[in-house]
Order: sequence, then structure tokens, then C-alpha cells
Amino acid sequence: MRSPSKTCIFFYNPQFSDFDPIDYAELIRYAMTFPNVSRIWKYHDFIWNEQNLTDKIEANGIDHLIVAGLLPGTVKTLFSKAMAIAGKDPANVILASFNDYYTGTTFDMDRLKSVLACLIAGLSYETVAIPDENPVNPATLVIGGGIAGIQASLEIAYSNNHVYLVEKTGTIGGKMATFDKTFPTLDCAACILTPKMVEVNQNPFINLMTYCEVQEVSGEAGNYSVRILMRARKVNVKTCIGCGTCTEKCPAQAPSEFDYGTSMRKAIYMPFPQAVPNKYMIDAESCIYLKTGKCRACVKVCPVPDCINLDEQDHEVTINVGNIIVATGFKPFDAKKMDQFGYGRLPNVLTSLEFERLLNASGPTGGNIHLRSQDKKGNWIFTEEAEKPEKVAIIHCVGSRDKNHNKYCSRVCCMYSLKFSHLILEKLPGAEIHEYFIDMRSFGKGYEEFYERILEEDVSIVRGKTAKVEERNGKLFLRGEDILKGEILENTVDMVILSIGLEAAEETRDLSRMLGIPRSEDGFFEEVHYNLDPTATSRGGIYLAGTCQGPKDIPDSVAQGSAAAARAIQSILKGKIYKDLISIPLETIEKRINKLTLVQLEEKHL
Amino acid sequence: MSSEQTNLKPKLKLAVYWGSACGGCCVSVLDTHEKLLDIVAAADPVFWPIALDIKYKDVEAMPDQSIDLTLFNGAVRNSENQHIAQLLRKKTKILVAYGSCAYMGGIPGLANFSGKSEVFERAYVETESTKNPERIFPVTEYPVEEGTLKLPKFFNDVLPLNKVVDVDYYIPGCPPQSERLIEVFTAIVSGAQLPPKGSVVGANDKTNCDECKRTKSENKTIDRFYRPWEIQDDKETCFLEQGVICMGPATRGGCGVRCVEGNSPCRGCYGPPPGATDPGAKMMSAIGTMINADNPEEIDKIIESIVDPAGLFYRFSLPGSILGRKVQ
Amino acid sequence: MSVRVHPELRNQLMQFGIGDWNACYHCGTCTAMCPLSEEGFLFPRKKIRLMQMGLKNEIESSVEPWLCYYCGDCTSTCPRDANPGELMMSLRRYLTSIYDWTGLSKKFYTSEVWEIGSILLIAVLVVIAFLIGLPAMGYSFTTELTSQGGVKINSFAPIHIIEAFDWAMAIVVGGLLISNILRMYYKIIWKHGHTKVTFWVHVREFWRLVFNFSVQPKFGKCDDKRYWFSHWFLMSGYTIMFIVVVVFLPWFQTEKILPPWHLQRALGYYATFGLLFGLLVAITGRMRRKDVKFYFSHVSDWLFLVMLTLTVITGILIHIFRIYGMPYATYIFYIIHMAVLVPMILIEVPFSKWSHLAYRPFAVYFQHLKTHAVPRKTKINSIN
Amino acid sequence: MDFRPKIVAFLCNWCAYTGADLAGTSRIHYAPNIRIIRIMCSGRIEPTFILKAFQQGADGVLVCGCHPGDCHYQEGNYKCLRRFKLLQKFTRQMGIEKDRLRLEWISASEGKQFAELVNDMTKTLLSMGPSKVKSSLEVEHLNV
Amino acid sequence: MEEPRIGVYVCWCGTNISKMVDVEAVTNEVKALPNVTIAKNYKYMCSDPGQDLIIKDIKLHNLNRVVVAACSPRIHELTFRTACEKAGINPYLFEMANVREQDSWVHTDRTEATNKAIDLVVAAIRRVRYHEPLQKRFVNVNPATLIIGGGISGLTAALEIANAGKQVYLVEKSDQLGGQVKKFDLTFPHLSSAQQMIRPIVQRVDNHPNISVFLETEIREVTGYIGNFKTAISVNGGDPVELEFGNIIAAVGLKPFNPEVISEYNYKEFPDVITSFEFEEKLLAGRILTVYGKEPRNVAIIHCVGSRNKKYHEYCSRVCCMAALKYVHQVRAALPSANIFEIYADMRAYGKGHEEFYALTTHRQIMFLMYDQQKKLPVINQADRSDNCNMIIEMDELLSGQSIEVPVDMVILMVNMEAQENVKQVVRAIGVSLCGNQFFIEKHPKLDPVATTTGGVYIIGTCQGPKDIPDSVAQARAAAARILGAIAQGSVPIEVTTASVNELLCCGCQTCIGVCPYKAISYDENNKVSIVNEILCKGCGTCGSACPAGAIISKHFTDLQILSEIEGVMSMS
Repeated sequence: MRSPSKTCIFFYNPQFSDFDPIDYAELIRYAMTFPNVSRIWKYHDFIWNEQNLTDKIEANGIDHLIVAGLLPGTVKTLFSKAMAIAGKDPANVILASFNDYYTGTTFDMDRLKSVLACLIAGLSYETVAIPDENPVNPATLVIGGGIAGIQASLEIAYSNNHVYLVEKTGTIGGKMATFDKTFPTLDCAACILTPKMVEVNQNPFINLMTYCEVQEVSGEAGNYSVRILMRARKVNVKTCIGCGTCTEKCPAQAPSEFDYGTSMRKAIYMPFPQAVPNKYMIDAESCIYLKTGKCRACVKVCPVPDCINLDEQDHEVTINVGNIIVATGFKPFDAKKMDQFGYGRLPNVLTSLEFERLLNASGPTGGNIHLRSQDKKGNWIFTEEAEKPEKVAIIHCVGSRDKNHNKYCSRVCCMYSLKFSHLILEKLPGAEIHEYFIDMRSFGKGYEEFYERILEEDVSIVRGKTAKVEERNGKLFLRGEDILKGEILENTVDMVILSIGLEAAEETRDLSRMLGIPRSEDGFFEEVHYNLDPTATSRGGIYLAGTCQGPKDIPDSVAQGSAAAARAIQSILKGKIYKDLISIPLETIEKRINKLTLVQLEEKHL
Repeated sequence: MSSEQTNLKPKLKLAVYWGSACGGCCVSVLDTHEKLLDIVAAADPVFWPIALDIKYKDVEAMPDQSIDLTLFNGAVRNSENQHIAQLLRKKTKILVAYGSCAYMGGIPGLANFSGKSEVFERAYVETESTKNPERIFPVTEYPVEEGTLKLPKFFNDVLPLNKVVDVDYYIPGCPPQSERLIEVFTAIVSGAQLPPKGSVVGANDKTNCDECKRTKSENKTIDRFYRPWEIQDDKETCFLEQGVICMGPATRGGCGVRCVEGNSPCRGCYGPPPGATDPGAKMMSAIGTMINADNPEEIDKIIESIVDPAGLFYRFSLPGSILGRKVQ
Repeated sequence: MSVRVHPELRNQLMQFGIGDWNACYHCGTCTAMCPLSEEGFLFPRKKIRLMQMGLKNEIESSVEPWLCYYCGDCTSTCPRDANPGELMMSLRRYLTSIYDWTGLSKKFYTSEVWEIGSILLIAVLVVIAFLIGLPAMGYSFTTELTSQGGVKINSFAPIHIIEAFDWAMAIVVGGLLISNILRMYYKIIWKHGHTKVTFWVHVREFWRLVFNFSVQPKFGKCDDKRYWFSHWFLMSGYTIMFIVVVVFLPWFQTEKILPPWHLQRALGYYATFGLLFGLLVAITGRMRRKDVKFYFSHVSDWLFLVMLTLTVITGILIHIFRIYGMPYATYIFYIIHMAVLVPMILIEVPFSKWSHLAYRPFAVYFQHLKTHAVPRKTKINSIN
Repeated sequence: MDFRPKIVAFLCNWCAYTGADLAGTSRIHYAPNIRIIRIMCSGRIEPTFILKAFQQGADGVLVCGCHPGDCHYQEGNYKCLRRFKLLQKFTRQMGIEKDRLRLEWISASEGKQFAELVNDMTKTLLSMGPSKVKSSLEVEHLNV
Repeated sequence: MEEPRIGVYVCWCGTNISKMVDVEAVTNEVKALPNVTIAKNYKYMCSDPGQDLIIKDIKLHNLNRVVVAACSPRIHELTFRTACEKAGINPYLFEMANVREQDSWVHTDRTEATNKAIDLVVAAIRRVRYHEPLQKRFVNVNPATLIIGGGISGLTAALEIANAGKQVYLVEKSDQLGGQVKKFDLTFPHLSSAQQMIRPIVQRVDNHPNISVFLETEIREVTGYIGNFKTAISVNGGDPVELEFGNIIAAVGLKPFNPEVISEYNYKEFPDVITSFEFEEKLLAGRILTVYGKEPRNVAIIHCVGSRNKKYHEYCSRVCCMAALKYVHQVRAALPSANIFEIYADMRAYGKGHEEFYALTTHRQIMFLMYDQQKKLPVINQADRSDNCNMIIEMDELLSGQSIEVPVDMVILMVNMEAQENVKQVVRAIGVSLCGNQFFIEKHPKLDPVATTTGGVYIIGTCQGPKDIPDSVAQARAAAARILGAIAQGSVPIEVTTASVNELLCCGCQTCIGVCPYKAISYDENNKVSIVNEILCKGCGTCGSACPAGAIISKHFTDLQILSEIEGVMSMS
């Protein structure tokens, strides 16, 4: 594209106020310094309508114009139209979408100026703003051992490069490991995931660090120094044979994290039978010895000498890596926040994740669906002694698509809810199932087909989200509106499953600070470019994968895991890595623009 | 059996028997011409109904394992065949299924497309030269004043020898080529290392195409099948490439490709090569592959031109094949 | 029969209140949260839908807006901030303007200038009537006190004149209101549908009108019973005062100071307390904006509250000043009282917010008429 | 004991076997009479295998491959079809009823269709009664 | 061959198998079979302890064959083969019996299911006796990559690989790069300019020293195998150029559905009923005008045109809802007073920022109307003169339960995205498969969405299924990661279970040669036998069944193995 000789700029700032995150006055001052910028208007300078704009274009002989601001695309068509009416080429309406260059809470003014400078010169910012390169350390850090992190780690390990996989909990596998079946193919999550987990453990290029947390990150692209806290597992991973004798003898109990608290585990425990590493660990919170100084039952029965060290302390290590892939995943929405559904008060109102455990063959009930009941100590848990529900209701969009909670759609709930219906029918033939939804979002490959299939099964799928759940005569009473029938819908069921949404994980805040990568309004990490670079961040050598970037399903997380790895592998192959995108000073950009326009001029003369 | 021992032994004891056969196999032994003298020099025939007058009871009187080599030709059709097969098995060290009939059922085996009753109906009622309005059929026992007359029991099926008794070796062919018999015989007499039990001897491992002189190419797609008389054979090109089904590729070599040399396609009397269990099935698989059509109707049309696949692909091997007979 | 959608009607409706109603994505939470929503008469979602689609006839024939007492549960649980509660409120305003054949209601609701201007105009007229009209008619007031030491109020506001005016006003207002109710009946029952309601049903269901008017059982169904109580307290006070003032004025506006336990004073006190309590709840609520039902305030809401409060306060003051024998104060506040009360009655009762006093019980009555409607036989049917 | 037909099925790995797996992962129930043998491609299925299955007592034999045009190995299913047609002509000559030997196309996504196919075939075989291939070969029977 | 010593392991798979199959009975039943040295059952055979069990037994009992009865071999065959290998026995001396997907999950009678499991396990035992050790083999990877399709996915993948310093051949069917994105004005949900986005990418690809672009070129035939592919392309009808590359990425995208077949919409009959793609053209040209040259006063946007309807395509096109919402903003900007109707079925605003965008759209003076995309489509009719509009849409509105008519002057049909016409040709050339919806089938829908069952061939972007730009781009990078990984390693493993010719039996009839779809078999004139190129061979085995002499061995699927398996499944009846 040739540099346009005469350009006008329209600043689209309709919400103009003192709180506007962008200092338009400064941008205007800056833009005025360009000789080929002939006029600048702001949104409030005149009424932006077809007539006025056409007049402006004609009166000023505008051939090129830039509409700059937040979501300038909102008015783009109006400008195209005005240009067309004025007999100009609508393709010369250029957008400076500042929202594409949002870096967390604020806008970097230099970056916005760079964007403007490039567009004024008829260049694209992405072409000009190519950061300098650093040499790269071939090791990579992957934070988070869920499916996205696993995929990214394996991908890099396949290229014969070293990976540190840091996982906060005692096992990798993430949320997927807790699921029973995956939609829409209904293949068993463990069956497809566990081989990958085993592979991670066995791959010589992967250094698996479970029960560890990143404490501090310093350095820059290509050479990051990362301080990692290694929590005391108090069981030696190398020597533990996983026999389970310790667990048998341990007298202390605590709710199982893996089962989302729906069952009890011992203080010395393995998160789940297929955990990787398949070794035990001690929960310091519930261990009697650590609280009272007495017990040591596990140490006494352990057949391996010195395997259990109750006095082991946390320690830190520092590693050096060239690339970092963040795959910290999500945390489930806290259903207690929506009191109208009674979660936390009514025992048989479950969250979808709890229900996953209930469905899971390796879950507390061996995959049989039972109501929640109290054990002798008063804990509400799932056991096989409890009754089975005959009527189950599934409520979609709990905590999602809701201005009172999370505005965004969690992307997976519709499908897993449909999956629940199918699995309940399979396990409890004859059970009555009601699904209450708003919009059925079965958008992925094979999803619609799955939906169609469930529609043909004996499930009532009702458009209309239930509003409240109350206890009546020991059962759960629901009230909602059947939108399509236009009727009040009242129903008494035994169990209610809340299809809770996905939220940014707890650690995103700290990591955001440590890594210097922005988070969006809803707490998820912000990618560098919505469309073109969903897995990269504004910092060189730091990538995103999976649900830490936004809710997504397994295949999309896996694709992102691989995609994030692509960048890391690419830099390692090349031996060089781009520095932070935001680090390019405005002067550099200006110099490059001058150079590039000069080249164009020469080409023109030639 | 070591070579010293055989050398010490003066002469082998040889038995030749025909079961349900045309006699061609026995003739093939005689077809060794002057080599027959060598055979007789090396072996004493102790039982050979076509040549010697020795009664069954004489055989029964022989000590077990006293016969060194039995060439059993013909299939097992009736209780007499069965009895003698079992008897000879007892008396013989090396029992050889000699010829296609003993090996796989052979031409008499085609009777397995029907059963005993149909055979009797045809033989004793329907044949053009027969007049049997009373529908009198042979019976195994018929009482007369003198006592009871006995006939061997006619089996419903034709059986290859190995379905009745344990067989040591097979010499295929309808009939086996005499040269091959000599080779095998010489080998046995010479006391050479014999192949593992159950082997086919007197034939090649490779199939007939290996020796066939006709030109062959990879161009084996067939738009229509022809019976040999339907085309003008160019006498040079592979029969299959001319659309004529030739069992050559699925049939052991060893016959010298005589039929094809005589411009007639191979019919498979030498039976399957070592890699195949059922030559008919193998050949059907190969022939099916060659059909040059993808849509079912066209395929059907091409297949129509194979008039009698069962009779064609299993001409010599039906009783020995996987199915063995037509389902009854 | 298919009906035409009217996108422009939505824009029109937006003038009657504040709400992001188009944001509604129809999850049905509001309807389900609403304890008043019942089979056959579901709201607010269905009404939002009518509004979004601009289905004019369907909106006009709705009784549901009158069945809503605005507890605000729908709005507070709305996942889209679509504000269904306020929509129901706005629909009530809209319907009031639709029932009103004069077109004034619409003007009042959609134009603050019109509403405040009319109120001021009437107020000025009232003041003129007292200051110029009455003297011109030859009435002169006295500062003399009664034997009990009370103000001789009837000398300032001659009871028969005021009573006559009251009656005149009652007839005008009543006439307007009745004609509007008839229009309401026409739109809800008569005009639409292929159904008819038998006369017997009209009679049989009539008790509902009385019952609902006096007890407001619908409001009582809302989860928060305090509002029902304060509203009922206010409403009953108002009604008592209204009846007493219009029908029994000579008995009420006496110069005699009756003992406090006398029925006349007791009723007055009850009504005053009822009004004050209700007003206090409403005003503090609207000012604190904590409860959803008070979150959004239309000009008409505030105007009404302010005027009623002024009426009550001036009424109390008149009472005090009269008893304690302060003639000028009594007369001045009497004028103010009337200058507030008259426009309030004239404008609010037939044209604005206060009309709901009539529309609500009628709506319940009509609702039951609708429920018992039978298909109207058409000629085609009879031929067949 | 009542007659429980036994079907030997040859399924290509990519479409039909995957489809049968899909029936499983989707928990679509079907008759338990089938015994599946996995082959990489229907083009590998030989008459020998089918005849062997009948000989061993199968009441029915089912051959499944990818739909025409969908073969993972481009055209193995066509080869299968041709061989099958010829074989079927032979088996009918041999007295094996047509319905005992079926060739059907099942794609990887047709779990349901596969289940229906098995049910359908089982039903047909139940009405036909046991296959006589094996009993015809039994020596006691032969020597009548 | 040494005497087989077989270890048999029956998996419970939690309750997945054990609920319907009496695993104990199966174990006992097979314990005494010939060659079975040991038979056990365990809760999760695939777990670490499960695998350890096998490894320990192999060493302890000197096993030389292993049978695991568990899930589908498509899931865990590799897992157990690896375990066998770890214990020192050849991974191909292992066999799996599928007693879950094809038994416990599909049957309801426990006895029958158990019997079936026994049959399957016996078959596996009989089969495994004849298994032979096979060796893994590797081929070198040519570091160049062929990318078919110059849309956003193809371009992204090309840049990703080229930026790592590796050669890319980018082949595009049309005369320009940019794909569908090039046809768009704005992207959702940030309403950024698609043109400004795609232009620099195309430029970078065009100017990249490591990328060779071939426009107006189609791939007709690819020969070779993973790591070493070859194709000849002719550019502009000139001499064919031979390209050699190690990996292939298919990014052929999708094309818009033609709504002519939907009679309700009268597309073509009414010129102002246009597709979303035709509308984009208008947007790029700057004016939204009807054929009469007037600005429409009423614009309707109909969702799910050709999607989510069994008559057309059952699947959801995934992007149309958001694109339709995007149009609301665009129409509103250009036509401030127009009425906009969004006629939809379910609003699928699932992605990052999508729901927020949807909420934003509701503020733009728009009417949402819901219809049943499966049972009753809206009907577009000619309007009467009195209607004051060009067309009338009649529909059953679901949210209100009313039958309504909507006045319109222009209707935008949000058309479904369906497979390209030449998709079969591409599929055939690169040796991958299509699903029922004509999308390329991935190796695993969850865990391997970009790989295919053909080694070295990857699928990205919409040809794998409809998706938006970020999802396509993520897939493009995912495929690039794989390829870069393979290039970094330098070699990749190839098919082991190939065919091979027993030259002692081959009679040279050459039946097999024409049969091979991969041209892996040739005739050796000197020895008069056929020979198989085992790198080209993909192991389908069709030559094995074509060989009348039984001279071709399909490794791991030999006649003997299969016949034993047949005997096995029938052994218990």
C-alpha cells in the first residue's frame, strides 16, 4: 500500500468523559505532527451522520480517512457509505481499533501512537512492529498440568526439547481427569487422558514438578528465570511404591479435593487411582501428627524405609527457561453465589463438577447415581447406600450469561448438560430428566448431531431457565417458565444439577502480575491479538493455552496447547525469539516507518 | 530312518490301492514306463488290486507297520474305501494320498454338490438307459436263502483320504505326473531327509504361472468372462488377461503346465500352493479383484458371465475345501 | 392470523420508563421469580416480548401489567439487567395513557412540561378561586374563634361551596375514570378474540373487584409482605379520606372540635397515619434506591409522592392550626392544601399514577372474566 | 436351549470398526450375537475367511467397510464388493441362504446404524434358524 | 518359533466392563487354554499399576505373548504395546480383545456379554499364538511442508513454519491468497477490519523467503509417504514443477451453502434476498442498497440457513450467529433509522467476548425473532402494495407464541458453510477421509484435532469443521507445532504392519500390482516376482487377498492369524 498523501482522522470517542482510558488530546497533538494529516475531528465536533460526513469528505477532498478509537468498527459502515456517496473508494476507510491493543487496565499511549503513525503512513502496525530478537534458552516452562498443559508439554518434548511442567496439585490431569465421559463422542475421559498423563511421566524430556507453584518470574523473552516453590509432599516420589498401606492405617480424614468434596479421603492419600505420578502425598492441614505431634501411623506401616518424611519442609528452586506456556485452566463458578438455587443449603442441588464425579466409575459411588447423604460424622457425601434419584433437573447457564455474575458464556455447559441427560438415562433407565436452557449452544463438530440425538431420547428439554429451587416435603421444587409453551413450569425433583460456568483460576491474578501479561475484565488472560494470535501474549516468549485464556472445550484446549507449543518450538529451532511486543519504542517505529516509506518512494521512482 | 538302515534293508514293501477313483492314478504308476522296473527293483508290491491278486484278509493278516509305503489313490466314497483306508493306515509306515481324489476329493468329489439320495436317484432311476419303475436301490444287506448278501455302505459324501485316516504325504495331480512319482519314490528309497509330515510332495511350491510361458502383465482387469470356446485364444497372452478363468495362479506347479501348453486353461488338479488353504476361495478372491466395475449392477453383470463358479473353482477340490460340500 | 410486528412501537414505549428491555434474552427467570405470575397470565417476560415486537393490540388487551405489584424480584435476578419490573411499571403508564381517550394521559406521562405545567395551572386556579373567587362571590372569612377556641374554617371555605366543588370534581374525575375503565373493558374483553363473556359471569365475578380493591390480595402474594402492608395502609387511608372528604364533607369539615376518640377524628388520624407511613416507606425507598421496586423513579412517581405528602402535611397543619385557633395559618394552609390536592386529584386520578387505584381491581375482575370467556360463535361455525 | 444365532463380522478398522466402537461409546445396545474381527481394510477380507466362519458354525457372516468413496485406503471397499459379489454367487450355489452373508457399509459415525444392522441381521437369522454348514460337514451326518 | 507363553489380562475398566462382563469368569475360562501361562484381571489395566502388572508378569513368568481384554484397541493398543516393549518383548506379540466398546457397553444381558467376552478373549489368544515380532522403522523427514489452501489457517501455518526457517510450499486454488477472510469487511466481536488484518499477512507470505506460493493450482496427486512426499504441480498450465516435502497441511476451508434449494426463502427469485457473502460484498462496496437502488427500510437477517436442519445440513456452522450480530452494527451504522430483524433459532455467542457482543447488539434498535430451524422455516413472500415494503416474512415466532409477519426490504441469509467442491479430490490426493458432513476426519476428535490417520498429513481450519478465525488460527499453529517437532527430530516412525511378498511362493502373475492404491508393488523382472515397497505400503492388505498363490503376507493380519481368530470366536459355541 502506498503512503496516502492526504489523510483525515476521525476519533471515535462517543463515551467521552474524564474516565476515558485514552488521552485523545495527546493523540490528536501527535497526529497533527504528520504532514499528510490534513484534518482531525472528534466524535463530538459534529454529528456523525451520512450527510455531514459526505459533506466533510467532499469539502475536504478526503481520499483516505482513519477512524480511530475503541470499537471504531461500530461506525465503519457509515464512513464506507459516505465515501461511496462522495465517489471515493470505501476501501480507504482505515480503522485504528485501539481495543486490539489493550494491555490490561490501561492503554500504552506510545503503542497507540505507533499504531496511528503506521496507519497514517499507510502501513499496518503488525508489519512494522516486529520486536528485536534475543537468543533463546531451549528449555520451556509449562505452568499447569491440565490437558492443555499436557498437550503443550508433549508437543515440545516430541521435538526433543526440555520441558518443566509445573502443577499446583499432586497430580497432573487437571479438570479433565475428573470427568467421566466427554461430549459428544462419549468416550471416557480417563481412557483418552490417562495414556497422555503416563506419557508425560515417562517422557525423558519432561521434568514433571507436581505440588509446585511458580513464585517469581524475572528476565525477558528467551531467558526467563523462574523461582518455583516445591511444596513438601512428605512422601518421597522416587521411592514410594504406591502400595496404599499408609492410607489404610491413616486415622485422619478430609474431603477429597479430587471428588470436589463429595467423598472423604485420608490425610495421606493419592488424589485418584490413576494419578500421575502414581504416588502418595500428605495433606498437612488434616494430618494429625502435624497438628498434634502424635500419630505417625503412616511412617510405621510404610514398607519402604525413609519414604515418608513428616518433617519435610517446602523449598524453592530456580530454573531458567526460554519460553513459558501458561495453562492454568479455570475454576468452577461458586454456585453458592446464586442463593436462589439453594446450592450449599440443599444437599441434592449439585454442581456439574460434583455430578461428574458421581457419574465417574472411579468416583465415590463407582459411577452409580445416588443422592447425597450424610455420613456418621455429618459430612454430606456420596455413597452407594443412598437412594437413587428418580427425577433429575439440569439447569443451564448457572453463573454464566448473567450480568449479576459472569457476563460471558462458558461455552461448554450446554454440551456437558446434554451429556448428563444421556448418561443419566443410561444409568437410571426410566429416570425423568428435565433440562432447562436459554439458548442451546451446540456449535462444535458433531455437537448439533448430539443435541438432535438427545432430543430423540426420553428427556424433556425445555427452553426457559429455572429461576429458583426450594425444598418442599424433602424434595426439590423448581419453578421456571416454559418459554415456548408460555406456561409456568413447576416441578418436583430429587436432584438438581447446576451447570456452572467457568471462571478464571485463582492464580491468574498473581501470575498476571508476575508474568506481566494482562487480564481481561472477566479475569481471563488477554491474548495479544484476538483473531490472529489467540495463544500469544504481549510479552515475548510467554504463551497461553486452554481455559486460562477463556472458557473452551477439550479439543479447543488441545489445539491451543499445541499452538502455544508451536511458538516455543519455532523459536528454539530458529535459536532466536522476539522480545516483548510492547517493548518497541515509538522512535523505533517511527524510524522504521520512514525507512519503509522511503523504500516505497524509491520503488515508485524506479 | 537313516540311510544305512535303508541300504541294509533289501526291499521296501509297497502297497497301491484305489478308492473312489477312475483308475488313472494306478495307470500313472504304470506310466512310469521303464522306470517301473526300478520301482519294482526297490520295492515289493504287497498289495495292489489292479495288478496283484491279494485279498483283503491277506492284508489284515500282515503285521502292523509292515508295509513301508502305500500309495492310496481315489477318494473315500463308501464303507469299503473307509475300511481299507483304515486297514492300510494300520499296516503302513508311510501313507501317501496319491492323486487329486485322495488329496482333495477330485472329480468324484463333485458329487458333493448333491447327496447320496440324489446320486442314487440319478444312477438308478433317472439315467436315460435305466428303467427302474419300482425304484429299487442298492441296500447294504440283502437276506437270501443262503444267508445275507452284503454291499459296502454308500456314503452321503465323498471324502478326501485325510478325513478318514491320518495321511503322511500328498502327491497331487489328476493323475500325478509319473516323473514326480519317480522323484518321490527315489527320495524315499534313497532314504533322503523326508519333508515334514503332511507335506505335499511331488509338486512345486510356486504355482503354475511360474512355469507358464504365456506373457503376463499387471493389466488384469476383466470386463467380461469367457469360457475357453468363446474366444479366439491368441496362444500367447495369459488366459486371465483374455478373460478366461485359469486356475494356474492358485494351483501348484509340477504338472509342467500341460493344459496351458495345450492351450487349455488350468483347472487346478494340483491343488493349492503352500500359502493357501482353499484354492477355490483364493482364486475367487483374485478373480473378484479383477472385475472392472465399481457399481453393484455392473459387477453383477460381469459375474453373470461366470456360469458355474462352484464347479469351476472347486473342480478338483470340493471335498477337501473349507465347505466340503453343498449345504444340506 | 398472523400479526404484524411494529418496531416503532418499542421506541414509543421507551418514553414511558427506563429499561434495557431489548436486552432480554428470554430465560424466563423473571416470570418464574414472580409469585403473582400464574397460568394464563404470565408476566413479565411475555409482556417484554410483546413490547420488543411492538404488538400493539396484544399489549393493549393485557391485564397483566395491573397484576404486578413491583416487588422487584424479577429485576434483581434478571441476568441481563433488562429491568422487567420497570417494564411492567412503564406498561401501566402506557396503558393508562391508552385507556384515556382524552390523550392527556399520554402527554402527562411523556412530557414533564405538560404534567408540571398542568399541575401548576390548576394550582394557580385554585389559589385564584380562594383569593379572588370566593371574596368576589361575597364570602368573607373571619378571624374570630369558636367557643372551643378553634378556627371558624367554614367562614373561609364555605362548606356548601366546597362540597359542591368536591362533587363536581368527583363527577368529572369519576366520569373520566369510568369512561377510561370502559375503554379498558373494551380493549381487554370486548375488542379482542373470538370469545365472549356471559352476563352471569360478570355478576358472579363482581365480588373480586370489591375484594381486590379493599384487600389487595395480589400484593400480599409478593414475597416481601411489608410493602403490601404499607401500601394497603396508605391505600386504605387514602380511600377513607377520599370518601370522607367527598361524601361526608359537612361532617368532616366542622368547626366543632370533637374529642379525639370521636369517629371523625379517629378516621382522620387513621387515614393520616396510613398515608404518612406509606409515603415514608415509598419516599425513603425511592431516595435510598436500595430496593429494586424503588430504583427507577419516573417524574410521575415523584410528583405523585410529593403532592400527596404535601396534601397530607398541609391537612395535618390545617387540623392543628384550626384546633389551636390560628386562623391565618389555617387559611393559608387550606389554600395550599387545596392547590395541591385539586390538581393531584384532577390529574393523577384519571390520567396518571393514581388511576391504578381503579385499574388494578378492575384488571383482576377482567382477568377472571377472561378466564371464563367462552368461544364466540361465528356465522361460519353456525353454517357448518 | 433356544437358538442363538452367531454372527461373525469382519469390520474394517477405519470406518466400520470405529462405527462399532461408536455404538459402544454411545451405549447403543444391540444383540449380543455378533463376534467382531478387526481387519485394516475391507479389501483385506478374503472369501477364505468368510467360508471358514461358516465352516466353524457361524449362522451368519457380516462384512462391513467404509461407504463407497470413503475408503481409508482409497478403494479397498470396492475390491471387497467385487469379491463379495462373486463369493455370494458361489455360496448360494453351495446352498447358503443369501441373507446369511451380508455386506454393508458403515461409516465411523454410524454407531446407531451399526447397532440396527446387527439387530436386523440377528432377527433375520432367528427366523431362518441355524446354519447347516457345520452340521453338513459332521462325519456322523455324512455317513448316513 | 518358541512355544508361546501367553499372559492374559482382563480389565474391569472400573465398572465399565465389570458391570456387564463377569471378568472373573472370563479369566477362569481362559486360564486352562493351551499356551496360556497366566490369566489375571485388574481394575484399570491402562493405569500405571495395571501396566506394571503386565511388565512384572512378563519378566516373572517369562511370557512371550500378551493378550489384554479391555477397551477398543483404537484407544489403548499402543499403551500396552509400549508396556510389552518395556518388558522386553516385541510390541507386536500383543493382542487386544475389545470387550468394552463392542461388548459391555452394547449389551444388556450379563451372561451373553460374558460369553461374548470369552469368545473374544479366546480368539485373541488363538491369534496371538501366530503373531510375529515386527520392527519399528523410521524415515527421514524432508523439512519442507506443503500447505494446501491460502486462507487464514493456511497462511498462519505457513508463516509459523517459515518463520522457523523451514521451506513452505503454499498452494492455492484461486487466484489470490486470503481465503474467505478476504471477502469480509469486519470481524467479530471487536469489529476490526478484516481487510487490514489479512492484507499484511498475505504480504508477509508473499514476501517470505521461505514460502513459495502457487496460485491457481490444485493438487491432484501426492505420492510418497510421511517425511517424503512428492507432487507435481503445473502453474498456469506451464511445465509441471516437482515438489518434495515431508509434511502436508490441508487447509482447504469451506464454501458458502447455496440457499436456492430452500424454497421458503425464494433466493434468486427475490433479488433482495441475499446471502451473507453477497452482503459482505455490499459492505465492502460501501452501500447497502436494494436492487431498486434504494436504501432498505427494513432489513431481516435469517440465521441457520442450511444449517441445523436435517434436510440440508444437520451441523451448526458455528460462526453465523456472531456474523449476523456483526451485521446489526453495520446496518445500524449505515442506516440509522432502518428496522432490523434478527430471525434466529438459538443465539450461539459462545466464544470469548461473544456474549458481551450479543448484549451490546440488543442496544442497537433491533428486533430478535425466534423460529424453529428444524420444523418450520420462515417464508419470504412478495408484499402487497399496501404493505409499504418489498417483502413480507411470515413466521411462527417462538418466544411470543405468535404467528407474525415481518415487513422487509432486504433479507440477509446467514448461509451455512459446507465442503468445497473439490474436497474429494484433495482427500484422495492426500489420503485422508471425510465424515458424513464432508469434513475432514481428524485422528481423534478431542486429543488430536489436527492430525489425521495418515502420517504427515494434518488438517486445520474449517475443512475440519466450521470455526471462527481464532479457532482456525489456533489449529494452524497446532499443526505447525507438530510439523516443527517432526522436523526438529529429523525422522518419524512409519507403518510397521505392511505387506510383504514371499518370493519363494510368488509365481509372478502380477495380479497384485494393479490392486495397490499406493503403487507400492512392482514386478521384479529378474527374479520374476512382485516386490513391495514397505515405505509406500500403508498396510491395507488388499494385495494379500488378491494374491491367488497366497504369496503376499499382510503382516499382523496374516491368513493364519485371522483364521485362528475366526476359530477362536467360534470355539465356545
